[in-house]
Formats: sequence, structure tokens, C-alpha cells
Amino acid sequence: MSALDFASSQINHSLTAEKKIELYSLMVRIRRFEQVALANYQKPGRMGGFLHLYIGQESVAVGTLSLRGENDHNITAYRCHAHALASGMNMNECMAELYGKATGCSKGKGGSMHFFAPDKNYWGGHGIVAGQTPLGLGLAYGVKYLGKEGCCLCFLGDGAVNQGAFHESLNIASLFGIPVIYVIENNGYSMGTSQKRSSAYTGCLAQRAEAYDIEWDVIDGSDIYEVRAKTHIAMERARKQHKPTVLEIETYRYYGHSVADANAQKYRTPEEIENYKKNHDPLAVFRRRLTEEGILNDALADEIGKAANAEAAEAVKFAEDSPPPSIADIATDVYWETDNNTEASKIGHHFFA
Amino acid sequence: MSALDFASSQINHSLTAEKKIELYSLMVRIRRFEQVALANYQKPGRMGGFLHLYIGQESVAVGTLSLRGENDHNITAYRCHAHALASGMNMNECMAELYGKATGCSKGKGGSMHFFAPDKNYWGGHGIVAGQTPLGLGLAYGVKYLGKEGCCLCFLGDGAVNQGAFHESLNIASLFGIPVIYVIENNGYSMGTSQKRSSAYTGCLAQRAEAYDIEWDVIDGSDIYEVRAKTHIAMERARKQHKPTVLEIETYRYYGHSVADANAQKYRTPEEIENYKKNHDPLAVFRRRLTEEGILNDALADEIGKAANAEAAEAVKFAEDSPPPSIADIATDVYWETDNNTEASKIGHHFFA
Amino acid sequence: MRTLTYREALREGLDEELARDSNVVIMGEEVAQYNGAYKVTQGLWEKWGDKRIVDTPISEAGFIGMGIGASMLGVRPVMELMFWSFHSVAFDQLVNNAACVRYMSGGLCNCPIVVRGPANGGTNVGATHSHIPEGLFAAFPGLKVCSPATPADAKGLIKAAIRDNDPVYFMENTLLYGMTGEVPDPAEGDFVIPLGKAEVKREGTDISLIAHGRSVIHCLEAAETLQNDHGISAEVLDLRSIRPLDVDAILATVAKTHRVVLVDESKPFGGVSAMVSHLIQEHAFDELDGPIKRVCTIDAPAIYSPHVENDQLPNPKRIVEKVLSMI
Amino acid sequence: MRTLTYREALREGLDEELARDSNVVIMGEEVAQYNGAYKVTQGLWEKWGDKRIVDTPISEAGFIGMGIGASMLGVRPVMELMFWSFHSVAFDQLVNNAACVRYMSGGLCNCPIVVRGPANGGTNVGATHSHIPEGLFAAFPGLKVCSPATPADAKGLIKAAIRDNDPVYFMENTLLYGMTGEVPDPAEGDFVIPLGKAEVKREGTDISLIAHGRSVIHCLEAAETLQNDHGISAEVLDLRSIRPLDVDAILATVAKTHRVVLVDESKPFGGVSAMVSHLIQEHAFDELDGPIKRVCTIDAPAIYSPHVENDQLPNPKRIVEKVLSMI
Ligand SMILES: Cc1ncc(C[n+]2csc(CCOP(=O)(O)OP(=O)(O)O)c2C)c(N)n1
Ligand SMILES: Cc1ncc(C[n+]2csc(CCOP(=O)(O)OP(=O)(O)O)c2C)c(N)n1
Ligand SMILES: [Mg+2]
Ligand SMILES: [Mg+2]
Repeated sequence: MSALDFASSQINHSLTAEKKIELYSLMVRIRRFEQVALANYQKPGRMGGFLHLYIGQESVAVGTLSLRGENDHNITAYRCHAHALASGMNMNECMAELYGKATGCSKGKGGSMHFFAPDKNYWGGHGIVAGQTPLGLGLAYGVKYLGKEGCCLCFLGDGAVNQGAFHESLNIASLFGIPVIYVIENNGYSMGTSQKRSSAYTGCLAQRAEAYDIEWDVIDGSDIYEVRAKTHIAMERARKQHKPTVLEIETYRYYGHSVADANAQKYRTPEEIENYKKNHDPLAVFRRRLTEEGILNDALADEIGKAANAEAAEAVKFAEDSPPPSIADIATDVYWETDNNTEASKIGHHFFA
Repeated sequence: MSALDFASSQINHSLTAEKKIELYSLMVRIRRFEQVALANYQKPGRMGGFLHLYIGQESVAVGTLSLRGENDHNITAYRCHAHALASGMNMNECMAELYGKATGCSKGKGGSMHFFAPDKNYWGGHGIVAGQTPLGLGLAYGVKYLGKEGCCLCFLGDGAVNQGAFHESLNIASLFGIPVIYVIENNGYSMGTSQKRSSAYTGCLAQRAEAYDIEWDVIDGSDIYEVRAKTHIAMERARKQHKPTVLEIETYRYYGHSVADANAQKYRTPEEIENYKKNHDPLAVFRRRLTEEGILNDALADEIGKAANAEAAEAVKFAEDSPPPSIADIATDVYWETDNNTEASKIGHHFFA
Repeated sequence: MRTLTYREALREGLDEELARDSNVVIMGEEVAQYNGAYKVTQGLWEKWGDKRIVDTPISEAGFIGMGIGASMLGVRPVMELMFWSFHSVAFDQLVNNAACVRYMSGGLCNCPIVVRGPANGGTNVGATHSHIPEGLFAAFPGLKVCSPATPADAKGLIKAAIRDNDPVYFMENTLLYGMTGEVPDPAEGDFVIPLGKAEVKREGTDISLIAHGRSVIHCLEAAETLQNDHGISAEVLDLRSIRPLDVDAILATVAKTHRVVLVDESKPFGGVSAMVSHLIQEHAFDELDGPIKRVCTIDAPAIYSPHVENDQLPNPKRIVEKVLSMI
Repeated sequence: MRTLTYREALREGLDEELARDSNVVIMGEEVAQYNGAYKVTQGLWEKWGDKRIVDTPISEAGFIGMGIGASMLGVRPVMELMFWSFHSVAFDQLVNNAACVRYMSGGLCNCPIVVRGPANGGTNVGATHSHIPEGLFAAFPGLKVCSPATPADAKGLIKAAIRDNDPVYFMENTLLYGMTGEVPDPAEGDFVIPLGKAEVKREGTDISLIAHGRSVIHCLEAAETLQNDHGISAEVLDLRSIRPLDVDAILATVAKTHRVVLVDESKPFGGVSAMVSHLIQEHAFDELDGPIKRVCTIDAPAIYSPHVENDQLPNPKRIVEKVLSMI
């Protein structure tokens, strides 16, 4: 019943029916995008490298990022497809990136872990665990330095909290008064290691924030209303008071750590996975909620699902029809100066053989 | 009056008069050693590099390390002279090290920041802020792995707590049940930066331990009895239960960060320094205490001071009379295998020109 | 002789050393219960238990530093980096504590640690996961570095590395893990390959291809093509160990062929090959019939795109082209 | 012309850029209230205040990463590492985030950051505080590296570095901070020295001494001795910038003298000099009358002892001896 509370919290209460359907649709689009990506990943010769699926966690990216304003930024780790789409990127550029094509958002240079859209205030997609946490700090520092009222949402996993760079960032965030919100997407596992086997803590992971005199909160990720309500508070604290927050959002991933995770069924019981899918799936929960609210019905849900499927299929076609980068492309996007053919770029050798 | 309590705590109560005088003498010897080192550092051509003086903090190293047993180890940062002497090293090898002589404890290769005596369970003397904290963890891990009942005391500064490696170490220490005790020697400053300007925290620095479900305590460093009483508890917890502790010992350094610190009088008021010297100096406090206890009198204190001075003067003579390392010595102590002229060392080039 | 995969050979080497010395302990992310991200340690946790095979949190600076500290006390940790690329978050422990503690203590401490894991491009995992750090670490006196190209070398060298009393950084390759090759049977005796010994993997007379790691496999393939299609006899020297380095073997092959191509998956600025190039011209100047050439990775961070990553890396085609451009 | 110390010249460059662009912000440990551990930033906090000159905690990974993030948004951070040696605890931020973010984003992000501080041996501060990382970082495409030897170059290059839209790692030298030299008056116009341009610091005909940083000063002194005592005319080429590298200037001096000694404070395995050696033999093979030789730091971690540290490093005596052994 606490769920109802969050539905009625100001930031959710003010949502129009249209906007709620948009939130739901976005979650569906993200899931479809990844399901289609997975299907194509499994066909040989299409994609390479890693594919870290976000399926099960959609409410986190969608809920938090739905609160973005003009001067709010976000950055995340390698499990980054949802944040990309929730930041407003389209499926074509994302799918093409998975396919390693020149039309990909990162021109095929980044791949699954490195989607970017700085024009949409989305700063990637980063591969080194917690390596993005000082960058998120810096984006928020930049917002403040440049005199904007805004913040940065910086996402990380439950395994990432044990990297030193994150702790250094927390201290600086608190000390300097930096409008950053660290969102721990706690899906219970870092690869095959459960939270309990990787972290020592009192209470919960977010509570570690107390060590730095930082506010924190824990959120049930299956309820997008709760995600929005509590994240909104943190964002306002950042924007208005230049104060950081650590949020821990309880969530779950249905698939393995990445598609290469052959053990996905070993370190977790099938019951655990099934239970989550049945009782906590953020799409199902929100669909039920919106149905109760009389906003959504099966026909509309179907339509949304089909549209998302069609969009994903279209993206696959776009990706498949797109050209790969050329060999000459390998050595561009290394230096701004050489890419822009500036005077400076003509002095001395920038590249070697 | 709390001081009396610690004097009567078991671990102090059981001290013989002789042992108490030994503790006092050791503090005096450490101070004299450094005063003499400073005087000679200031004469050109004798020593090089840094000289980080411990003067004002003597009760910390002496109090904690007086509790060492056969299987207890210790390791610290660059402000390491006291820990060396308190681990049982002699002034000659230490002074010769400062002089960069081949008879120094590290053969003149380490200098002021790198005193070592593994045979006395003392593992240095490390220059990168907090870089020693995972090593301390590893020593304690080793003690446990090898089936010994012991622990490792790992010292660090109040500025060092904001390095990522320390936090990673705390999590592992708690998670794995490692008998390490982190002793934060809080002298209020990291170079010219006060604790308040470098750390965000709730309560105190040691309280950050709660984030990792680790026990912690705060100690008034001017009272060696308190240092011993509280450290003893932590050491027993480590030895018997394989549990880490974070201790924060409030202390003070009279001199600059290092001898090169030209600003030592700028970021702290002369009053602050004078107040500490007058009211909290660990040698003076302990001398008063022992005098009250009827164990020490002026004549004995004088004698102890003179002996320490003589010992330091002797060490200077030893250092000055000792030979420097040769140029050939530069390339020894790089590899165990080449130093020991093993079969392995004869295969392939280990060194280049 | 029996054949094993590179992965199995490594595992057998680890297993034998675990049996030989009770102070050998394997640590790293997912090495125990998960059986290793690349399954090198598969089955070892089940066999040796919690004490000897230890899963760590994602805290490379913390756990590698812990291994270094433990090694000073006589434990013999074999630390897995899931990718060698993650050295970046443990760099201080790797290049200061492990490399310098013996020196700074005037020889009082030593650090018999092994850090191992894959270090390679070619699997489309992008810029941050594809670093090639052999040259980076070999530059630090106090460290040893090796990089086996075959299952037998992987087994023989990992055993030597574990027994060595200095820190050895052992660089494997995800693309070699599944490769098979002959490995002597343990029944025939303890199979150890010393650090510091290169091996001529193919004899030749016209040109020397000098490489290490997976580039050796590329060189062998290129040498076949050169022989078959162009009548050029290429000698392939596998350095195996980068530090200690078998300079004599390098100079011997140069003295034989007088022409050299160095193949190095590193980026072109520096790398092992720049050093080998310098050594050759310094010590065999008069033996050279022409400049030493290199085939390195094209000078950019590692590209993701599976359509072009192989072209960024050294490959048999690029090696053949380089050789043909010289002769 | 007026003379300034290297420290003053740097400070003047920083001050001018702070005035030119309000997005320039200086950050690091003790740079503000303490005036800088080596006083490079003296007076800047008083002049520019808390917003522009920022003291940080001892959290290099945290604050350098913060600078990188801020730079992506248009801030122009100039980060001081109290010693470049402390790169080891911020390595991931330095070589992954700064070097690769542009690439991984297909050119969407850029990172106009400067990281500066002293990188040198010779002050008896031991193994962990005396790393020479020019070659280390130049090996990463995406990064730029320079290392001025004189006050004028220090000022001109720091200004170019700050204006550059790519990450520039700027390596100073504690032993040069107090050195004086002529620096053009600001009244005469904006004094900027582009990255990528070497300078012949002394003309000569018999041999080329190629170096950067403080080694240039040693080369100039050695060249004097060679001229006066041995009648040998040595040309001294100061690379100034390591990446971009002025390969043309290198080849030009080789074509003039046909003999080369590279002087590099780096350890001998690798370093900038191994790369320069490879480039010379590759592109000027027929110009060489004999092997390229190097004078590097003796191959061990930095020794503390003030009695011998200078002998471990390149110095005029070792350079002269090397030249004499070749001619
Ligand atoms: C520094 C570093 N160490 C290890 C890895 C390999 N790795 C990638 S993801 C991962 C698990 C991270 O788990 P978590 O933070 O919980 O995020 P999740 O995958 O659950 O989203 C590991 C070990 C890495 N990329 N970077
Ligand atoms: C990683 C790193 N950053 C910076 C330094 C330079 N440095 C040496 S000591 C020091 C201050 C440390 O203060 P604290 O930890 O409080 O110890 P104290 O000197 O007070 O004993 C700094 C900034 C260093 N040695 N290592
Ligand atoms: Mg997780
Ligand atoms: Mg302090």
C-alpha cells in the first residue's frame, strides 16, 4: 500500500495520463530493444564483445531520468542501453552501435558499453567499474561552476561501491557541496558474486553515505512512482542546495551479467529469478497500476508493445543496412585538434606506426 | 580524571615500574633522535630529500607498539622514524639511513621515508599516501593464513583516509575477517590542509568504519595509558576474533609537514602549537604522571634525556663515519633472484642500459 | 604427446603448484565459486576450498595490495586480474609496492607474487578493456613480465613464475585460451620453462619475425604464406619472456637473417618492440641490411567494431605486406 | 630581455590564461591557501579566489576524474599533481577516461584538461616519488605530453597546453623551478609555443644530443665540455613536446651529424628514447654512421642516497663519456 503513497506524491500526482503512458512505453521500448538486440547478438557475425542486458531494471533508468531538466546530466557504467534510450536517444543509433556500424551513436567505436549523447546531457556508457563516478562528480561540478541550477545523476552497480574512486568521489562531493546523485542500482549481484559476498556494511549500501555526512535513501525499484518520488527529493537537494545524495535502488536483472555469463543460472536459483519476474517486474507492476488507474488497457498495452517491436525491428534493419567504419576511421576521433584539422594539429606527429 | 581510569586498566595496571620507565625512555629517545637528525639535516651536504618529523606524536607509536607480541606486525607511512625505533631498531642504522649510507637500515636506498626491519615485524616506511594500507591488510591476511595468532597495526594520517585504497582495504578487512588495526594518527593536518578542509564525515574520521561494519574508537593521544588501553582491546579483537578495528588517535606535530614546509607557522596559529606543547605534550604528560606515581624524578629524567642525547650523537658519528653506497650498489636489491645469484638469474637480461 | 588447451595447461600448472606449496593461494574476482570469468581456474575451488581459492570484491588496488603484503610474509599469492586492463585501478600497488619494496628496504623485503590474466585486443571489448601492458610493466625494474603463446609455454612459464621470488606479471590472451597444443605429461616429470628464454618457433634464413603472445601465432601463419607464396624463409622468434629478456636469442636471429620485423600488439609509441628495436640496432648495427620495421596496432584506442578491429591489430596479412615491402 | 625563473614563468602563463578564459580553473593539493607545494601557484588564490583556485583532498583519482568530467562540460581544469609520480593512484582516470572518452564516444566528448606537476629524479626522494612518466603517457593515443626545459618554454607551452582541446600532460621539474632564463615581456604580445615543435638549443656538426626536460640542460653542459676539451661539436635538440613529436626536427639533426646520443631520464627499458631510437633507425637508416646510443637512468628504482643519486641519473659526465666512446 506504500505504493499508493508514492503515486500521490507531488511529482507523480502531477503526471498527466499521457505522460504516464509515455513512461510505460519507454520501459517497454527499452525491453524490446534489448530483447531484439539479444536475438541478433546470438546470430553469428552481427555483434561482438559484451552485451550487458538491463532487462528487469527498466524502472530505474526511466523513473530517475524522467525527472531530468535542461541542466541535469547523467552518466553510467557499461549496462547503459536504458539510460541512453531514457535520455532520448533513438533505437537506430543504438542498434547500429551494437552492430559496430559507422551510423552508431559512437560510430561503432564504443559498442554496447559506450553509448553517448552529450547533446542530450548523456555522458555514457563506461567500462571500468566505478570509473565513471569521478566523471559524474565532475559533470555536477561543472554544472555548479558554470552557474547552472542542475545536477548529475551518476549510476553505478552494487559491486562498484567497493572501488576506491567512488569513495574518493563521495568525500569530495560532500566537502565541496557538489550536486551529484549517486544511484546504486542494486541488482543483488556483481557478476556471480552476491552483495553479501562483496560488501561489508551496516544497514545497507547507501548508508555508507553517512561516513561522508551525505544524505541517502533506499528505494524499491519495482515501483516507478517510488523511484520518481525519492529521486526527485535528491535532485531538488542537489539543484537548490548543492548537496549530494546516495540512493540505493533495489532491482534485479533477469539475464546473466552479460550474454557471455554461462553461470547465470548457477549463482541464483531459478526460483529467485522467477519470483522477481512474477512479483516485482517493473513493467508488469506499472502496467497493473496504470490499469487500476484506468489509464491503460490490454489493447493499448498491446499496441505499445507492437510499436516497440516494430521500432526495434526497424532499428535492426537500419543497423544491418549501415556501413561499417573504414580502416581509415580507426584513427579518427582520437584528438579534437586533428579531427578539426586545426593549426595545432599540423605541428609535429600526433600518430605513429 | 579519565586518565586515571586508563592507568588502572588491566594492560597498564600490570606494567612494572621498570617497563613504564622504558616506555618513557623510548619516547625520549625518539624525540632526541629526531631533534638531532633535524640539526644535522640543516647542515648542508649531510642528508637529502624529505625529513618528516614525528615530534609531538611519540605516544602513538610507543603506546601502540609496546603491545606487540611475536606475531604482531606493523607498517606505516613516510613519517616512520618513531615506528622504527619503537619496533626495536637502533639509532645507528636509522641515522645512517638518513645520511644515505650503506650501513643504513635500507642501505641508503630508502632514506627518511623508508626505514624497514622485517626481522622485527616492521614493514616500513611508505611514501605514497595510504599506499601502505592494502599492504597492512596483506600482512594481517598473511598472519591469519599462516595460522598465527597475531595482527597487523597499520598506521596512516588523517589526510590519508581519503585515498581509495584505504576504503577498499576496509571493506575487504571486514568482509574477510582480517586481523588488521588501522590507526589514524590524526594530527589535524595533511600538509597545510586542516582535517575540516580535507574530510567530510559524521562524528569523527574513525566513525567511517561503521560504513563497513567495523568497530572503531577515538583515543586521546597525549595519554599513553589511554593509547595502550584502547589499542589493546583492538589487538585482542584482531588476534582472537579476526576482526579489524579503526582507531583514531588525536595527536599533533610541532614541526611542519616536513622540514621543507616553509608554511608550518601559517596554516596554524602559534597559540595552537604552544597550547599543544604546554598542555598535551605526550612526553611531558607521561613524565608528570610517572612523577605522580613516584616512579620518575628529575634526576632520572635528566639521566634518560642525557643517555638519549648521547645515543643520538653516537648515531651521528656512526653515520658520518660510514661509507656511502657505491655506484655498483645502485643496481642491487632490485631482484631477489639476481641478488642471490640463482640459476634463474642467469637466464636472460634482467637489466638494461 | 597429449594435447591440452592453453586454458587447461594453465590450470594444470596452477593445480600442480597448489599441490606443491601450501602457501600458494589464488585470488581474484570470480576465481572460486564462478570458476573464473574465463574458466582458467575451473574446478580449483571445489578441489582446494575456500582457503586456497579466494573470491574478492571488485577492489583491485585493495586485493592486489593485500597480496603484495601477504607475499612479504611468505604467502605466495597468484592474483587474477579478470582483464589485465584493470591494472589501471591498481597501478600504484603494481608499480610502487610490488616493484620497489625490495629496493626501498635495501633488500630486506621480497615480493614473490604473480599477477596473471588476459591482456589482448581482438575481442571487440573496446578501449578500456584492450590494453597491452607488457612494455608498460617491463619498464619498471623490479618487475618481471612474460607472455606465453602456446599451451606448453603457458604451463611451463606459470610454474616458473610461481616459484620465482620476484613479482612476475603474467599476460595471457583470451583468444588463445581455447587453442590446443602439445604439453608434456606430468608423469614425465616437472615441466617448468624458465623466465628469460626465447624460443625459435620456426627456423628461417631470409628475415626474422620477432614477437610474443598471440602475435607469435600470427607470425607463424605469415611465415607459411611467405614461404608458400613468395619463397621467403622467415624465422619466427617467440620472446616468451619480456623481462628478463633473451637478448642473445634476439641478436642470434638477426645475425642469421639480417632483416627484422617486430610484431607487437602494443600501440606504436613505445611498446616492447621499440625497446627490442633499440637493442638490435645498438648491438647488431652492422648485421642489419636495412631498417628494422614493426607491425603494431594502429595508433588509436581499441575500436569496438567487429568489422574492423582485426585490421587495427597486427595480423598475418599486415605482417606479410610489411615483409614484402622490405624485400 | 627580462629574466624569470621557470617557476615564475609558469605562474605567469597560468595567470594570463586565468585572465583570458573564465573557465580556466586550477585544482590540486595545496595549490590555493598553501600557495603550492613548490610555489608554482603562489599568489594565485589571493588574486583569483576560491572559485578559480581550488584545494583538494588527497584523492587524486577522485579529483582528476572530477576535472575530466568537468572538462567534458566546458570547464578548462588545470590540475596540479604535487608530484607526477602520484599518477599511480589516478592512472585509470588518466589513461582511460581522459585518453579514451573522445574515441569511445565517436568524437562526441572532448577533454580539454591539463595535468601538470614535477616529474623528475635528483632530489633524493626515493623510488616512489621519482618516476619519469613522459614515455608512459605518450604511449596512449589520445594524450599529449610535453616537458619544457627552460623558463620561456615553460610559459609558452603551458599556455598552448591550456588552449589545446585535448588532454595535455605537462611535466615539469623540481630542479628547474629555480632556474632563470629570458622570457618575452607580456607587453610584446601573447607568447605561446605550440606543442609538437622541437628546438635546436645549440648548433653542432659532429653529433646530435637529443633530449627533453632537464636532460637538455645536461646536454648543453656536456656540449660545452665536448667542444672545449675534445673539439667535438655537438648539436643539442630539445624535443620539448613528446606527443605530438617533431619527427622532422629529429631526422634533420641526424641528417646533419650522422651520430646520435639520446639522453633520457627514464629507465632504460622503453622510455621516450627507445621510441626516438626506433624512429631514427627506421627513417634515417642510411644517415647513421653508427648505432644510436642512449644515456638513461641506471636501471633500478630511484636510490635515495644523495651520495649517488646523481650518478644514477644522466649527467654531463656520463653524456661526455658516452660521446667519447663513440667517436
Ligand atoms: C575495475 C574493474 N574491475 C572489474 C571489471 C569486470 N567487471 C565488469 S562488470 C563487473 C561486475 C559489476 O557488478 P555491479 O557493480 O553490481 O554492476 P552490475 O553488473 O550488476 O550492473 C565486473 C567484475 C571491470 N569492468 N572493471
Ligand atoms: C598519493 C599521494 N598524494 C600526495 C602525496 C604528497 N603528500 C605526502 S604527505 C601528504 C599529507 C598527508 O597528510 P596525513 O595523511 O594527515 O599525514 P601526516 O603527514 O599528517 O602524518 C601529502 C599530500 C603523496 N605522498 N602521495
Ligand atoms: Mg550488480
Ligand atoms: Mg595529518
